[in-house]
This record gives sequence, C-alpha cells and structure tokens, in this order.
Amino acid sequence: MFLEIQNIVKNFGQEQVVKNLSFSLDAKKTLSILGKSGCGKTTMLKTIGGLLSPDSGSIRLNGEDITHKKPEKRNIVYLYQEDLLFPHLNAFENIAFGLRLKNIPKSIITDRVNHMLKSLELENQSQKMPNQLSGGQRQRVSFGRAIITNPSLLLLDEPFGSLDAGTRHRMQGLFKNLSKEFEISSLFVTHDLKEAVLMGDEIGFMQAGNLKVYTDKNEFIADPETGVEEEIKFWGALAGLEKNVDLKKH
Amino acid sequence: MKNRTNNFIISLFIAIGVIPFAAAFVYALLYSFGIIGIANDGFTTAFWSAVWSSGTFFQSFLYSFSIALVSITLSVGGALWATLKFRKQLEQKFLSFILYLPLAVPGIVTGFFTFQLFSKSGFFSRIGYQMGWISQPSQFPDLVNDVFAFGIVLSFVTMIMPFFLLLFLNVYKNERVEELSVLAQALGANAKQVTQRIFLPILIKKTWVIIVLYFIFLLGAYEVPLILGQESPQMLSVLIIQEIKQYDLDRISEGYVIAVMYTLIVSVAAILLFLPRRKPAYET
Amino acid sequence: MYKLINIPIVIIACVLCLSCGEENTSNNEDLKKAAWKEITEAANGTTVNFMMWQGSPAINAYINNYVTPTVKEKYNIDLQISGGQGPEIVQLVMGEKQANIKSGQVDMVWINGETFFQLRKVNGLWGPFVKQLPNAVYINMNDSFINTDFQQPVKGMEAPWSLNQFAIVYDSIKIENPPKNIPELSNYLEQHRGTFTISNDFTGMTFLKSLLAELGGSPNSLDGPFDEATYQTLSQKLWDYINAHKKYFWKEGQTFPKEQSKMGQLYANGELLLIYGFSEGGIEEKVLSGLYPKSTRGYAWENGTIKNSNYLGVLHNAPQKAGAMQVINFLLSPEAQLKKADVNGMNSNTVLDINSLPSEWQEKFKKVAKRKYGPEMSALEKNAIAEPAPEYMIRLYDDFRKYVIEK
Amino acid sequence: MKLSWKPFVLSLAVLLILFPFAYLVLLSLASDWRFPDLFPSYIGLKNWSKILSSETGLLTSFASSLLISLSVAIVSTVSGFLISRAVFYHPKKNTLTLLAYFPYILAPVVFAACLSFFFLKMGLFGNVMGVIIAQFIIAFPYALLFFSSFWNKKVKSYEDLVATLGGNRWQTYIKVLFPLAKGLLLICFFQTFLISWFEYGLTSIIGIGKVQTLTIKVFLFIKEANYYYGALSCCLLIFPPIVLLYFNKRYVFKKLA
Repeated sequence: MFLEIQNIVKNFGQEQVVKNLSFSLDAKKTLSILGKSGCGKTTMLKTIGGLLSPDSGSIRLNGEDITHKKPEKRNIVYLYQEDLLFPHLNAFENIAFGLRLKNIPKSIITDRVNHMLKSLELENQSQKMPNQLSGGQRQRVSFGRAIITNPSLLLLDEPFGSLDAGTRHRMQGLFKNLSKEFEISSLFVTHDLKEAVLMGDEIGFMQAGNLKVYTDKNEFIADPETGVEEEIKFWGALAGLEKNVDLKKH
Repeated sequence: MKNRTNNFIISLFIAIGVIPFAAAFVYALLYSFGIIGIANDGFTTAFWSAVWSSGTFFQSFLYSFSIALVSITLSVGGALWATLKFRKQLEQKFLSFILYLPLAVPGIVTGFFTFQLFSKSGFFSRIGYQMGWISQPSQFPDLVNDVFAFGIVLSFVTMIMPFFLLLFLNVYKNERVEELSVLAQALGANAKQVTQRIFLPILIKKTWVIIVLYFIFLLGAYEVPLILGQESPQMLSVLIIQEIKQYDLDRISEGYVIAVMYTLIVSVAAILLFLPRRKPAYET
Repeated sequence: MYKLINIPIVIIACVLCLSCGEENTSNNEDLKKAAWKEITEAANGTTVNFMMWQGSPAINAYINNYVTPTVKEKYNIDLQISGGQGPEIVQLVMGEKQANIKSGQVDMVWINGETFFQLRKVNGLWGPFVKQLPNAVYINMNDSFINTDFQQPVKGMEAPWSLNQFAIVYDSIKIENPPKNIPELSNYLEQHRGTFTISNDFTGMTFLKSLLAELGGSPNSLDGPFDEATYQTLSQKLWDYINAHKKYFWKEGQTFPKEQSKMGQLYANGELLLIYGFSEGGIEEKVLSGLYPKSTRGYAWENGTIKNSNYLGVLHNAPQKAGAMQVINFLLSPEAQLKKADVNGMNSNTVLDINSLPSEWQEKFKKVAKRKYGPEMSALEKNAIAEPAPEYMIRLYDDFRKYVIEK
Repeated sequence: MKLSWKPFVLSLAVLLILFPFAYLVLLSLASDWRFPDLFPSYIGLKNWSKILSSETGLLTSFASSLLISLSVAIVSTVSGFLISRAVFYHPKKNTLTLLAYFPYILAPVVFAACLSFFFLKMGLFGNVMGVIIAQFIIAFPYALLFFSSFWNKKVKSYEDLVATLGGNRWQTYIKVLFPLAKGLLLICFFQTFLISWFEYGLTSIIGIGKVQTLTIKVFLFIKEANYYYGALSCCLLIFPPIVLLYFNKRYVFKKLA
C-alpha cells in the first residue's frame, strides 16, 4: 500500500479528537472523506501532514515510516479551505513558490509554472495579485502551487467550501482532470455528500474521531449513518410530489 | 527539537522582559527596608513609616491621579467630539498628515513650548501687554508651574488628543460604525440616539483598555511635570527621582519606598486590566 | 524547560563577575608619595573623565575650547567631560561603592562644600594630593576662604579652583534702592509684589544662610560646628518671616522655582526684579550674551553674603589618578587661571595669590580687563561671610520644603 | 449655514498644530527677545552657525542620538518580532503577555533609577552601550506587544503551508513572514525609534551625563536658561521624526488609520 495509517491517536487535553485511526490508500487514488465540522478530520489531516504529532500510532508513506519526520521533509502538501495565497506575490510567483524553495533553475521554473497556468486555465492571470483574482481563480492558483511541487500525497481540507455552487462544480471537474494529469494521490475531506461521492475513488465517513472506509460506493450508500439514504428519500419524495402536481394539472 | 528552540526563545523573553523588572523591584524593595544602601545599616521599617506618616506620597498620588484623569477626560472627550463632527474632513490627505505631526513632538519639547507660550513673560503675556490688558508680567495669570497644573494638563492634552483622534477614526472605520449608524437610522433612531447608542458605546468599548493604559502612562509622566510642575505637590516620577537623588543621604531610602508603592499600584492596575481578558488588548 | 530558563541568568551572572574583575592598576598609596616627574609620566597618554556642572555656556566654552585641546597638546591627555553636580556625583560614588567597583566611571570632579562633606562621609575622595601639585605653591593656603570648605578643613583632599562671592542681582533701571537687609527686604516685597522668590536649590539655600546669619545678629553668628539649638531658634524666625511675607513672593509664594537658572530666566524676561547667585551674581556673562538687560547690577548683603571657593577632587576609585592630578595642576597654572579670569569668557576669580606669582604673571593678572556690568569681588569682600557647616544647608533644604513649600 | 463653522474650526486646528513648529524655528533664529516684545529684535542664523561651528557638541549629540535610536529600533523590532512569535503561540500566552505589560507601563525613569545598580555592576553605566541596553529593555515590551495581533490563526496556517511545501524555518521567515509583516515591522521600527529618540529620564540616569543625547542637551539648555539654543535643539529633535513620518506615511496611514 502507498499510504498506511496505523492506530493513530491524537488528544487535545482530555479530549480524544482522533480515535485509533487506521486506513490505507493506493498510489494515484483519491480517498474522499465525508464528515461534519468538528468530527476530527482537520486534526487527522494535520497529523498526516506532520503539522501535529500523534500521541501514538504510525504513518507509513511509500514504505517509509514518516511518523516523526518534519513536515517540510514529508513531501505531503496540506491545502486549507482558504486559498491562503501569499498577498505579496502575484499568481505566477505564488505557483512558483514551492519550486523557488528548492533552488530549481529559473528557466525550468518558468516552463513548469507556465505549463501549470495553462492546465489551470489561468494563462492571462499570471501577473495579477491575489486580491485581483476571483475566488475560483484563487483556489486554482492554490491548487497549482501545491501540485507543481509534485507531492507524494495531497491533503485537501474542504477545498471548495467557500465557493459558490457553479464555481464549485467547475472546480470539481478541474481537480479530477488535474489528478489524472499529474497522477496525484490525495485525501479529500468534505462535508458535502455529493462531492464526496463524486471526487473519491474510495469513500470514507468520519464521525466523532472514528473513520470508516467503505469497500465500494454501494456499501457507503447503504450505510444509514452517512445520510445518503435519507437524501435519496427526500429527493424521491419531492420528485413524487411533483409528479402528482403535474398529474393534477392535466 | 522544535520545543527546545521555543523554550529557549521563551527564556530569552524572560531574560529581557521579566528579569530586569523583577530585579529592579527587588532592589527598590531591599533599599526601602534599609537592607542595602551605603548609608543604611540593616533592616528597618523606619523609612516606610516616615513616608506613610508624612503623607507626601498620598498627596502626590492624588495630584498625579487628578491630573491624569482630567487630561485623559479632556483628550478622549475632545477626540470623540472631533471624530463625530469632522470625520469626513479628517480623511483628506493633507489633514490626515497634519494630524500625525503632533506625534513627532516629544514631551520635553511640548513642555518647553508650553512654558514659552504661557509663562508670565511668555508669548501670550506679551500679546496681553501689546493689547494693553496687562502692564507688567506679574499680572498675567498663573498658567505654568501653577497650583492647578494648567500647563501640565494642557501639554498632556496636546500630546495625546491627536493620538486618540487617530485611534477613534481608525476604530470608526474598522468597526463599520458608519454602516451601523445608517442601519440604526433606518430602524428609526434620531441623530442623538445614534450618537448615544451606537457611536459612543462602540468607540469606548473598543478602546477603553488603551484609554486606561494612557492614563497609567500619564500617571508616571516625567519630563512634562519636571518642566511645568510646581515644587509641591509633585507628580510621582518627579517626586521619586527627587527623593532618590537628594542631598540628605540618610533619606534616600524614602525615595525607594515611594518607588515600590508606585510600582505596586501600576502592577495591580496591569493585572486588573490584562489578566481576565482572553485576547491581548493591544492594538494600534 | 527550567534548565533552559536558567541560561540567561547564568549569562548575566557571568557578565557580572567578569565586569567586577577589573582591578585598578595604579597603585594608590605610592602615587601619594611619588615625585611629580613620575606622575607626569604616568599621566601621559591617559583618558581622564571630568564630571562637572555644565550649566553655563561660558564655562563649557572654557573647558571645551581651551582646556581640552591644551592638555591634549601639552600632556597628551584626553579630557572627557560629563555633566553632573553635587547629588549626581555623590549618587555615582555611592552606587559604585555599593557595587564594589574598583575602577570607576569618573576620575575628577568639580565640587564644593556640601558635596565635599558628603563625599568625605562615604570616603569617596582620594588624597591628600594637593601638596604634590607644583602649582599649589601659588595658592595661599592660609586664606580661610580657601583652606576651609563649609567649616571643614580641606587638608589637601581637594584643590581650590576658583574663589567667588554670592551677590544680589537687580535691574538698576527698575529698582532704585535694592534691599540690603531684612527690614529693607520687607519694604521691597510690599512695593514690588511678585518680583522676588527663593529657588529651591543650592543657590536659594545659600541666600537663606545669609538671612539666617543676619537673624543671628552678626556676620559670624553661624561660624563653627553645627549647633542644633542655634539652628532651631534662627530657622524658626526665618520661616516665620518668609511665611509672613509669602503672599508678596512670586506667584504669591504658592510655588518656588526649582533651580537658580529658572530664576535667571524669570529675571531675564522681567518677571523677577531681584535675584541672586554665586560668582558675584554671574552678571557679566549673562549681560554680554544678551540674556540680562544692560542695566543689571550686583551688590552684597549688608550683613554679608557667602564667599567660598569651589574645588577639584579626585575620586577614590578613579582609574587615572595621575592623569587627574596632571589636569588639576594645569587648571591651577597661572596660564589657565588667567584665561579663566577673562571677562568675555568664564570670568571667574583666580585662587592664586597674585603676589606670589612670578612678576611677568603678576603684570598679566593686573592687566585683566575689569567687568563692565557686574561687581568685582574686591568691591564685595568687606561684606563676605564664610560658609557655615554643611548640616545647615542640608537642614535648610528639608525644612524649607517642610515649613514653606508644602505649607 | 449649519456647516459653515466647521471649516473655520478646522483651519484653526491646523494653525494650532503648525504654530509650535513655526514658533520653535523662530525662537531658534532669535536672540535678545524679551518681554514685552512680540517679535525678536534679531532674526538670523547666528545660533545655528554657532552650534554647527563651535564645540557645543550638538552635532555629536545628534549623531549619538541617531546611533542609539537606530540600534534600539532595529534590535527591539527584530527581537520583538521573533520572540513575540514564541510568546503568542505559547499555551500560557496570557500570563506571558501580562508579564510583558509590567515593564511596559512602569515609568522609564523610575525603572532606570531602580535598575541603575545592576548597570553599574555590569559596567554599563555612563556609556552608549548601557543606554542602548536600557532603552532596549523598555522598547522591547512595546515591540513584543505590538506584534501580538499579527500571530493569528491565519499566519499560523501560512507557516504550516510553507512547511508542507517543503520550506524550512529560515525560508518561512524570509519568504513569507517578513513580507507579510512588512508594514507592521516598519511601524514598529518607527515607534521604537521614537521611544528611544524621545527618552530623557532613563537616559539621564543610565548615561550619568556622559552620554549626551539630544534630549539631554535640550534639558541642559533649558537649565542654562538658553531658550534659543533650547529651541534649536528642539528643532533637531523634532525634524527627523517628521521626515521619517513623511516617508513612512504610506505604511503608517494604511495600518494606523
């Protein structure tokens, strides 16, 4: 397995926020994790990314134990819900940021960033400062900035949470394409049921510090805890109602 | 690894920010009890009882307290009024730069300048003479080194009112008082009600810690009362330094008694002001 | 964590130990017996710190533009000046004693009686050294205004630098008959309300001493060691007198100026019409610099005003004692004293006994231009009294605050 | 009609603010100006040329003030920034903040009087180094507290982001934290510069008259009753901050107003 999490526990004071977390992920796959706010998903991601250290348990990436490695050495990028673009850098420099840290020759950086801008459909925005970009554009720059460093694993924490429905829809498609193009392995955390189903190769559900990963989507849909059934019932009922209304009209 | 550097930095903070204060306080405390000091010969409470019974400290404290209170009230009141009346005009480029100018004037210059203007033979007295209102300097009213500390209060007000005005303009903008006022008016409030229920409460609530902080600063002010104060009573800092640097070597400890009392008072004020708050109150 | 917190403390402690380790290199006792030649050699190339009152442009100009370059040229000594008088010097010495600092900040100081008394009290002075100075032969050590400082024998612990007398200063255009005794002062106060005050400093207290002596009935009434009973009776009379006339004082006696220079300012701009000061009132320089009106004149009190010397001392922990001695010797030289007497400069009376000087110098001193505005000391000398014991000054300070200012 | 009094009051206020500056310049150019003359009988460059030519030491004072204030401002801004990070990310940050407030609100002159023994002991009395350290001790809490609002969640997120992108501590500071805090750093530098530049009481005690900064000179001239030189040194004292303010105005305005 590419990523193997075993028995991770994380407490804040008395409160156990992540309880005995174990799961694994294949390379180039996306595991989407559904969870309400406060269920411990952010803590889980930060622990995997190395921004928090676990109280017990181990994390293995590509066969190597990285449990105690510094975040900057893990090659795992954590993306916040906010785009967190550097306000003092333009779009181009924001994307180039991770490469500049690694002292890569300038010409290579320029080529790669330009290529990335193209993939992100941002060719004409490269010189704009973050405050001149729209919400969706900012989120795309943020993605590009993470993906261009070629991370082993991408951790996405509600990346589209602050976008409007239309933009959100387009971004989901874009991310799918990027994942394919750049062969990304990722954990995708969201509280949106549809998004979880749409984005993940596999689906997990997190509740009160416990994560359950489903073997396939049907199992996920069948589990009453996830709320999928309820959703289907609602829409079904609504559809039935509309049918009735239609019938009456005629 | 990360923890160790952090602890090192915290201990650095303690070395720069805490140890000097603690050392100074302990030194003053020991001196006030006669435990150290060349002219002293061992533990005694004589200096404390001397200061306690003479009443100089309480007089001086009361005096400083009143001056600081009056100055703060006038400054804050004036700044609030100006914010209310002149907010739009003060946002112009030229005026806003002019408003910053007083911040570039230290107390020592303000004191010097106030003396030049308001002393009995100062600029205003000369105008009075040229206008024929007075015929000699002694007829000019007492405005510096005077009983009511007019000169000190005037200097303080000119020093801190511009600061508060800038602060209030800033808060006004950040707290969106404008929008809230419009909202209140839409809900049927008249101008007076907007001022009393929106404008004043928001501005005061957001800035009261800074107001109290400046009050404490004024309580310990040194340069201005040194130039413009009278010989008795004196403001606290002036009194402390005068007692510590006096000719009578046997009474130097009394200066440290006053220093200890003053330090205790401002420390208690700091604790009351900053301990219960979750967030640090500091802004500007 | 706790171990780490201790690190800065340890560092501070180390610095403390290190800085206290400096030992004084010159051997103090040997220096007191050394021949002048050895002292000159030891002084060569040193940096001497001189702490003095810097409140007068004329004095500063004399030191900065004449003394400093000359000692550099003649003796290869770098003279550094720092500002500080009486209490500051005493504070520094006490602080350094308390911190057990063997090699102090300051080598030589400019002092007079009260500071001398305090420095002697805390053993802050080094000496005796005056006899070793070659130029000391020109000083008449039998003159009681020179060999006694505030009723204390100087005993070679400080070298006299200038002689001066306290004088009353007034504007001869505005005041025709200035007061010369206490009853006249009462009349003056009633006629010219608000134009007189007492500065709460050395100068003001010196004026009070003149009044105290007059209340005592004779110019010599305060001579000898401090006498509590005399002080009590006379000071009671003094406070009664001042309090009775307080309402005629400047600002109706509700406040008093902090220092003499403030009084000078008030006189300069016409608020006060009658002031006083050392160095025969300090009139000449202030008139020449345009501060005082040209009609300013000075005189002595009928019962006498204080005449005294001011002195130069070497501190007990001075790092450069030889250098300080060399500079002091230079300051006592006929050349430096003549320059100091210049009416357009520092304008202070020499301590040298002119008759004992070589004849060429006698001539030069006799040719010194006379003052145009201020009185010569010779004109006041018949009304001179000696400084009473220092305790009078210290008590007057306390009681003036207690019975007059705070009342 | 209702608005007509406002411009009048405003112009008056502007005049009132500008008047002291003009008056001080006039006084520094004057000589022989006594009651009851409304204007000096002499106006010219006499005082200025004397100050600049002879050894009144004003130029040296100006230079040493500049040296002291620049050192204090640089050291306290940088150390305040770096140390405040550890303090405001610390679990006990409330207690630590409170501790920083004690030296912050104590009158510097009283602080100095009680600290002078230790400065003597460490050989830091009466020299420029001692004055710099003493002023640093009072400017540091200011700088530290100044940055308290900077270290918020968002900045912490930036730091984490840089770490996961592979940046080390040094790169985090140089490439992100310093640029993010640029405006604040400039204001803090300006303010701590002023704290030092305007300091009198503490300097007079720790410097024992050997370190003569401009404020010490101003007092010396006031004591000498030399208004003209006093006004002149006041001018030297005021104009550098105004120049700084002018060049800094862009940042100061943005952040303060």
